[in-house]
Amino acid sequence: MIYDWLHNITGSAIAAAIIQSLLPLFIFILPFALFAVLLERKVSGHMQDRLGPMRVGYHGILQTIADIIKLIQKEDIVAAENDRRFFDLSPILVFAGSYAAFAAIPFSGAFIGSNIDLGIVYIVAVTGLVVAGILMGGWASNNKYSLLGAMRAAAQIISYEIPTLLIVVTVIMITGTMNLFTISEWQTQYFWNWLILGGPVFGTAKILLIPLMVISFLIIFLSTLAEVNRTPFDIPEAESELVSGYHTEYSGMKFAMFFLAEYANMFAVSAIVATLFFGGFQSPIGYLGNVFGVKWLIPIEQFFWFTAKGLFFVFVQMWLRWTLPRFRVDQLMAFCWKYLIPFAFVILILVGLITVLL
Amino acid sequence: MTTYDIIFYLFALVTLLSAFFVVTNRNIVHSAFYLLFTFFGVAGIYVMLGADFVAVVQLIVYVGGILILLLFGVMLTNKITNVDIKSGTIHALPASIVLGLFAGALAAAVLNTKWKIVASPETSSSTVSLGNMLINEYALIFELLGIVLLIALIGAASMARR
Amino acid sequence: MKTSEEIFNILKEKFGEAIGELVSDKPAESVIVVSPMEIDKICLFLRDEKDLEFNSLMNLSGVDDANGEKVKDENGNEILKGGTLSVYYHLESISLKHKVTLKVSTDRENPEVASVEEIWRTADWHEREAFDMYGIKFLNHHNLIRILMPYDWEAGYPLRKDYQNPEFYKGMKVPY
Amino acid sequence: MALKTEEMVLNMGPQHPSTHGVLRLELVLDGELIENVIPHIGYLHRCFEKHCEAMTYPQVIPYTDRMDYLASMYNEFGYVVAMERLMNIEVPERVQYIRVIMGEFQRIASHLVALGTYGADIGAFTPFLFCFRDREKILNLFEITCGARLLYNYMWIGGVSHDLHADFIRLANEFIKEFRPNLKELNDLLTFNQIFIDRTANVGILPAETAINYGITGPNLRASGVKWDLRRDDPYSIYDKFDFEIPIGKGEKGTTGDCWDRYYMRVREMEESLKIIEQALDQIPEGDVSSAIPKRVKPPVGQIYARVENPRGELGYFIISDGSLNPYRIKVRAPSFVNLEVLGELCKGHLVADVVAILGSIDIVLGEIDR
Repeated sequence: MIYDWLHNITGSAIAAAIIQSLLPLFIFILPFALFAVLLERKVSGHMQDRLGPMRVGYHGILQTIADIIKLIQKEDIVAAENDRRFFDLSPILVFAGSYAAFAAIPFSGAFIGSNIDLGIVYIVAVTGLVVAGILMGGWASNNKYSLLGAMRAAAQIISYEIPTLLIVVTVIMITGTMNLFTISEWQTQYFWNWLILGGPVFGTAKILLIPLMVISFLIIFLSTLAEVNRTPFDIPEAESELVSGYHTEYSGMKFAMFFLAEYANMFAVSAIVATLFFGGFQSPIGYLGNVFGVKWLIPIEQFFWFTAKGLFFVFVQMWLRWTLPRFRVDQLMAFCWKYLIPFAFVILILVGLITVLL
Repeated sequence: MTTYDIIFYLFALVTLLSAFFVVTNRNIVHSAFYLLFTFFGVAGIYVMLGADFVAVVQLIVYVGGILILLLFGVMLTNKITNVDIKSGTIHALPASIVLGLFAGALAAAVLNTKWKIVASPETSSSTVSLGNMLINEYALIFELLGIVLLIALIGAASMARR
Repeated sequence: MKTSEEIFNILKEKFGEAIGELVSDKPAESVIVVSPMEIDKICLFLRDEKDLEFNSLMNLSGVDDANGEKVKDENGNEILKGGTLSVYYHLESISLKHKVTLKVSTDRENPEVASVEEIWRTADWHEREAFDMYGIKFLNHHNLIRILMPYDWEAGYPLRKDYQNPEFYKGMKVPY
Repeated sequence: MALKTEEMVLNMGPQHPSTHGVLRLELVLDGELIENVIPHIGYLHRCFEKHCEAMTYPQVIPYTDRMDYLASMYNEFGYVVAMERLMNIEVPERVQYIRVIMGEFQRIASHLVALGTYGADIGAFTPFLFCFRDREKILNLFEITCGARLLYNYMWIGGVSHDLHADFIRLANEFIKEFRPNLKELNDLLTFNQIFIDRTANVGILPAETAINYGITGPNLRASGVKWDLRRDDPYSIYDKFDFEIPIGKGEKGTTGDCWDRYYMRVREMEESLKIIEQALDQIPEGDVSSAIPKRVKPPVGQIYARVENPRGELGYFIISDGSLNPYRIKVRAPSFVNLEVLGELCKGHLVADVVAILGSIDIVLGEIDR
């Protein structure tokens, strides 16, 4: 594990812990956000029959860096009627919330921020911070559009947390643990052991579980999509109605924080979906490290597979965003309460029966 | 003072300070936002006590649920766009007398109690034992609570529909 | 399907005095001149009568006839005194496919015309525009305020022939 | 139990992404439910009608371009039709064909903007760019014809400023060939998308009676089920020579006259326009395009109200001539001006998000409303 290694080098538990907690930020979130923004623009560009950014660097690969420099240099505009203290605090809170989620995400067999037993529940809990941050930002902006956007965001995130949690509980019932690392390990290598294909069990239970797990996956994917406010659920920041929702008034670095949090969140929910249903960091086809007998290669391969799965779901999110129109706020709520939650309940009960009886 | 202590005092400070702001702030929305930090600090202290499950539940229920509900309530019932959502202080004198009495009683209790000091146990996850207790030992109470909550839910729904 | 002459005759029979003359000289379209205070009743009749059924008001436009005498005001600007302002109504029946044009003329100093807003809702904004541009007051209009010009425009009615561009707007110099 | 709640007034615009220009909507809200919508217009007011009185008749044409800047060709079309009727000018056959081709291309271009921005209003951004891609090609066709892409000054009284480019007919046919599949793609991507249907069907229903009473014209009126098209019912130019359908709203996905019907109306009108263009390109005769242009435009005393079927509805010009070189009075009956009036009626009882959907489906251009 990275922690032990850091402990050995620095000789101090605190330094090791701090370095380890900063690692995801610097080696993952920031580069990922840079990459994801570019990916988003390129994906949208090609879907819309155009090229996307082409000027900065080869095929525009440095575009995001140029944008970041622009954002840093920008004047930080604060309107006179804004509630200054909370206005400043809100982006930090939102970013802290999405960053905190990364602590429990197992990137590979050798690296997880904090291998706590509560893993998945902890991630759900810290999302509460994001909700509070969004409400705070919307209120402190002192702008009707921001406030409406914040209210919608909070209502939406809270509503969609219910189906997410129900599916999470279903998964916990099957795996018997809330630890994301253990869940990943449990799904062992090779794709037929993934939870979406019934997990590493055989017999009737596996066959019965497969359809349930596919539906569970769809439910949790849709509801996490709604939790990160992506199209078709991007009602809180629907630019054609609410300009850009709760971050209408933000500019410069504070806007960049919201932006960063949004992309970090996109990856976080993709990673959760990948971990719960697609074997987490496990390779679908076995490890090269095992074949050649090179043990240190395995964590790197695992990191590769994990990122690949996460990025795939990020790509799906972008794909949906540039294809679908957006729901209306009442339709969104109806979709959650009338379809997702009842289905999730039924699955919860069926899976309960299966795990007890078989 | 160990690292553990420093972190503990940090959380305690956050909890107390934000609780102080909650009470003294004149703007209700501000108070509600400060409550967020109080809950957060309390969750931190739960973690220090080895009750990680309770801490997480504290965050989910209080920060994710009750606080948001509170904010919604405050924002929707007042003129939302104006900042002047104020709460004044009334009956300062009787309140301070009652408060003084209570504080004195508490202080006396704290000072007169013989505290048993034990070495802090190895922190380990409490989730498994908590689950076992809920299902085995306190199964009846657990089920009863569930039924009570269900009744409350049905009642709320029927009232909302009327 | 009826021609302007037939419609004129029907109206003349029904309303008598309120209907003026029928002006028709080619290439211009025929226009029935009616009384400004009776226009609402005439329009209601035109809309509801079985074989007329003018269910659509295509257009309503004010016109400054500029037939008064030219005088100088205290600032030396030439303004018009007396004469008339007119309103043209272009009606059409979507079901019977015939058209008619009505015209009312009203006193320039105190221009008042009965509103047809209740008859065709579309007249609401048209009448507001005519009020905005010519200052023609439409009686019984529910919300006769300026529509295209700023609500607090004080320099008069811009489409009148003797309109003077204001030098200042709310104390600000207006550069031309 | 009805709770008495406080109303909230939300100003939408003048700078708002989906008011399609500088329009201010005063929304009176009860929560997110609309109680009333009051449009405030006039932000683009240039007093076009006053300008005209200082211009000679041909000089008015560039001003008409600037009213509905998405359908400039058709504004000119309406004006020249009115002037030619007033002056009794016989226009050469070839000019008529060119005008119809340009007018119908302009209708497609304008509808493409309407559909694309409507998609963007509903939250689908990709159709917007697809539509603009195709519109660009039409603008290229205009560019090779008259050198301008947005404001053309192309149709003159009695003729057109330039004859067609030698390649025009080939390029136009090529465009039609590639545009038909694109239209199908648009339908697959947006029109029949279930979310899109949920957002637009049964929203902002405009019954035929109300529509006529409010003076609604064009696609919006036809979407309410009234078969009324000036190209067929009050023919001008040579529209009576072509074979085309007049689509009407049938309420396929909801109720007749809802937002989806208004949207789909435009898709079907584009198909009909393509038919007209194909026929016109086939039949266009040779000839001189400037032979009937008068040296001096001096119409006789009189007044005329002439109207054409603009992409947005009935565009009428009321022209009074006093026999001089300058118009005495020009009043424009702008379709968007009249169509916008009904917005308050349509929005009542809907949600804030629906205002955007309804406003987009009416398809307004502020340059024309404010003039």
